[in-house]
Amino acid sequence: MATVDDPRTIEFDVRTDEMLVNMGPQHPSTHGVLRLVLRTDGEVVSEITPHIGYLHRCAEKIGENLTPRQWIPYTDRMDYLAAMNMNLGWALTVEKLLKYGPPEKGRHLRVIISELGRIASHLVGMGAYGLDLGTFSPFLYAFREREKILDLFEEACGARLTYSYLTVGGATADLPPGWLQKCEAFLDELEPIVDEYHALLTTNAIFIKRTAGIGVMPQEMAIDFGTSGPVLRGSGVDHDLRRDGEETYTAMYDGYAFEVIVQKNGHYPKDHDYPAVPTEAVLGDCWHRFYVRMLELVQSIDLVRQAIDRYSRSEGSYGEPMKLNQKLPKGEVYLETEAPRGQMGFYIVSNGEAIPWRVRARSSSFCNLSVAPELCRSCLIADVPAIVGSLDIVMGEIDR
Amino acid sequence: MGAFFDQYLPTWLAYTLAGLIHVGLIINLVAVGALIFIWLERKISGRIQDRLGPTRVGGKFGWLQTLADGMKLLTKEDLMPEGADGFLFRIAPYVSFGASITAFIAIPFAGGDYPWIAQRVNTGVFFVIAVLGLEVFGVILAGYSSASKWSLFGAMREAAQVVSYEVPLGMCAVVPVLLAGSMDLVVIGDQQAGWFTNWFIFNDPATFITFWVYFTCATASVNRAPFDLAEAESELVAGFHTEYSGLRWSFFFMAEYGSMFSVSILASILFLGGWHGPIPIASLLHVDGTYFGNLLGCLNVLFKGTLGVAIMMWVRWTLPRLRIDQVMATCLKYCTPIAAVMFLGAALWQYALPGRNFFGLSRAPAAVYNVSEGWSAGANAAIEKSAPVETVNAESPTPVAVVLTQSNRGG
Amino acid sequence: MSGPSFVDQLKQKFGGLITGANLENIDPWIEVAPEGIVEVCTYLRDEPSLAFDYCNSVTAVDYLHIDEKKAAKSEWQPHLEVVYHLFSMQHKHSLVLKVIVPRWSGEPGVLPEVPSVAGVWSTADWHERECFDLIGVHFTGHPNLRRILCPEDWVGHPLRKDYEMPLEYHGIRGR
Amino acid sequence: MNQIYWPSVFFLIFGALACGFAVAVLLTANIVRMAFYLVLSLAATAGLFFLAGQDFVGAMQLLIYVGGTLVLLIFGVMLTSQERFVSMKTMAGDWLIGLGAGAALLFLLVIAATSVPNWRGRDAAEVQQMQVEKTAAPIAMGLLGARVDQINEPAQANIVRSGYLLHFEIVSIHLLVVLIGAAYLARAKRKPASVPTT
Repeated sequence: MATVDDPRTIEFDVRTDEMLVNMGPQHPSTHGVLRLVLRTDGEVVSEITPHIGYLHRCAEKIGENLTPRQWIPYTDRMDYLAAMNMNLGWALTVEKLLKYGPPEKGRHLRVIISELGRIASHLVGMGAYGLDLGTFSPFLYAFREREKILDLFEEACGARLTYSYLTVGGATADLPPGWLQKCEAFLDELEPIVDEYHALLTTNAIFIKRTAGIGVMPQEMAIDFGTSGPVLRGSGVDHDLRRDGEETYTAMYDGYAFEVIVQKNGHYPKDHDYPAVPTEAVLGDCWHRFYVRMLELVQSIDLVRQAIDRYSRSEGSYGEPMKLNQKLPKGEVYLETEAPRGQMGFYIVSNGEAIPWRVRARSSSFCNLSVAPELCRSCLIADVPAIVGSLDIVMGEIDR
Repeated sequence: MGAFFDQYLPTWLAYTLAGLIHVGLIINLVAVGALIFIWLERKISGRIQDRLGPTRVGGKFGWLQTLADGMKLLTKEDLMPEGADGFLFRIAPYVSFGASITAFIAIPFAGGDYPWIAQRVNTGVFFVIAVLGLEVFGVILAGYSSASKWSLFGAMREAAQVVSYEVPLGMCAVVPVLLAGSMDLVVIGDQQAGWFTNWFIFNDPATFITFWVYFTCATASVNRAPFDLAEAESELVAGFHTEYSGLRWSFFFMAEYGSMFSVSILASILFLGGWHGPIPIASLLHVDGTYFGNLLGCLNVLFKGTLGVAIMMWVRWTLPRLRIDQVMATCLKYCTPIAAVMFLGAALWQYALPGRNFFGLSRAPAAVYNVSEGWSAGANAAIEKSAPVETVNAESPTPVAVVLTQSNRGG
Repeated sequence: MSGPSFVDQLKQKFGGLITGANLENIDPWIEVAPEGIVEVCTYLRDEPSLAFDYCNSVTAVDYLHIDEKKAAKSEWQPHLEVVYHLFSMQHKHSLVLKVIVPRWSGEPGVLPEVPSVAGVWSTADWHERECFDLIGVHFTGHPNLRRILCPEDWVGHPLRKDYEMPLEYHGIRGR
Repeated sequence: MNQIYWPSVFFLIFGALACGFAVAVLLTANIVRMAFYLVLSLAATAGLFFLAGQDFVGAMQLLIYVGGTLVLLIFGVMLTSQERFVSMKTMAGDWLIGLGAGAALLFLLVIAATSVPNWRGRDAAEVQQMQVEKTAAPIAMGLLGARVDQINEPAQANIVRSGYLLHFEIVSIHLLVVLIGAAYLARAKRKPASVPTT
């Protein structure tokens, strides 16, 4: 239990009354069209109620009229900052239904692409979080590196944001020659830059003052509200689908050496000399969620390196995509994968035709956001963007 | 200036002409200053963020970028929100801009016998600090009258912050006044003549720390860098000037850069020897009192002011923003106590080692001490009249302490 | 996914409330009677050997054939299924629960009733609001049951098979 | 006098400004405008002080009064946060009482003012040679107890040579008491905010 005695208990105050303030939907720090109604008493926010649905396109209804491969572009638009991981989730769900495993080379290709997508998504998360706390420069440094990843993706599949590259059965095309060397060069270049990000934000005294001990989420609340990904691991829950997930998903990662980034009895896995955890930081606060994302970034660099040399050593086909109008077997399947923002679940019900009967996408940011009202109770107005920013939500994924 | 014109023109025309020239110079200084600083901010932020900043507008380094911005702002429509209080909404930017400009009346740009100053106010430091406190007035009116909750928040935050940071700012500004023995900025600047060792910042460790506390409080009182709560775009959309657009908005912008410039010039005069360069070129070339000497001095002051502004910009583009209660805490728990202790330290140091400079290592130049202060004649007269005592010489502690001790004994 | 052992354990504990199970499917599920869902869920969460403390998702599927030909051939009657996906953090195993309810309770237009499990897992609060909003299942006992994705005054439940897009909404042409 | 005597022109301007805005404070209904006019009228009096060559008192006036009124404005804004432009109408009866009291005070003021010996004003020449001490030092020294400006007068019985630090302290303590009283009046018993530390 995080016993933080809150310095802000107010015994004596000038008589002011409640004010309802609208933060959003057009607000610079709500990561897209999210509307938070703040009930404030002076600077102290007594309660926030999120209103979502501004970006709702009812992708699930469209899923009932398209074959699985035709629905891949819709999964791109859910978490548009990590589109490849969404494609992967949907592709694996359909493959689980078809009981079809992609060839070994296809699996390693998928690990390379999804981990690169995780790096790109965490870079955006870090930059946007710097913006929420008022410093502009980290955002530009993050996007400078992300541009290089987008160039790599553009070479691989031609698009920069919504790729539809990983599809049911494997990928739409193999990696172009010389791509692996460029990817390796990029990784060697990115490694030292991560330490710059730490110096710029993680160990910055004002950043620590703004995030340590703010929005503390104990483990029980994290599990009870169904949060996942860095938000869950930031509260110390040792759970990562790449290790504890279902067979079809963890098959991709078997044989890879990696440790789940979570604070176990006081310290994080030490495979990179990170800055120490500051004294004010309580497990489960905004600082830890940010710190887990930064460590995962370095972990993904290592994973991509392992995947590259496994991919180059394995031969055979990279996994041709499934035929378009292939009949789906009867039955229903649910599979969750570890997307950068949390566990992205896809649920497909089919009654034997080529078009599924019902499609459902369980979004991680949807559950992560449902914790926000609980965390923002009686914080200051300046803390609301800090807490909502630390949950790293994307509205496309929440509203589907 | 007025007397000079008086020889050729009727007196009333002479003095109005002199006044107009002064006002014209000051307005140009701030306007052109703002022009340069906005361009400088874009270039510095560009460099810090690994990009180029403006490069194409009007020539090689995009130096006309701000003019282009100005043109855009001029042509933009001046909106006013529907529920706004018209009169206050329109007048707020001009109150803020006016306050930030009037601070320049009492700021000298070159000292010596013919100081380049619009109006030599005897209590220069006190006047500048008082007027800087007025700038927050325009902000409050803007926040209140634009009828939107967000700007009200921004205005309240700014009011709380600036009003509370005036206290440590005033205390830090008092330390150089104590060293120089007068509040007149020209006198304070003159006391720091000679090598950089005579600058007040190096006078004693207490003043050294006071400079840094002063700079923090100055950054906070002009609402910049980690303390820019009022226009915190990530929380309050754009704070108090959310509803402003076009020319009115640019007045707020100019007011901010104007007061940033005036606060940095004040810092340079109080602590960094104002118009005296690190090496006393003017006195080495024996052009001390002449026009050329003053010109060198003026360049010195402008350079140091721009340096201060550049540092504020550099800090802004690296550090995240503080929360409102942390800003208040830094003011009450850190800046004010440190300023008080440093004030005590400076006073005791001055009492213990009266004639020393540069952390007590070098002797203060004798010339520094015959303070051309009218009152000391009166004080000396008082001393002779009340009780015959040895004359005030360079060795004895500063006149303040002398009279104090004398009058106690005498009274 | 040790399905069979769960079914026996639950049947032995709740008997009548467990109305069926399907173990051949890739993700086997257990069907629970609507009135017993809260009891079963609390037991599943608190029982140390099961410890399903993580609720992945609560969703619903509408089973109705629009054209008569398929309706005649289909082997099931039109009905609604509310699907619960659970997961246990300690034992790392998952389970699927289903609640079968008629498409409309009574005459068409009145939503079927299912007790809400928002009390058991707080995450179910938003999931059930989405189910209510998109498919139209009324969760009794839900703290704040109102639409979450569609606008407050939207008519109809989009993910129902027999749903038609409204002609216009506040002046915006629908069809 | 063919030549305009500028100091008196500015004196009239500042005087008119101060009194004009003071009256405006009475007439306006909107609390924020009232406070704004109050600030302008006090700024005009600061102008008067600068005109009289007393920079220190002028700057003091600017800092304390105009800054102080700023805090009053904030309080005014906070108290009226319910409807933004609360307007305080003065009924007819109040006008009568107000005018009566105002006239009485004005009459008293005029008598006191005219009893000052050199009220008729000094001609330009006499003003020129009056040596106005252009520094704040006499006030500062007076504050510390050494009345430097009364050095030349002979030591008469009624001229008290002590400084006016004591009066200054009394006024500031008084203001402090008023401030605490205002805060106490506006206090609200609020139970400590329920902060979930679970």
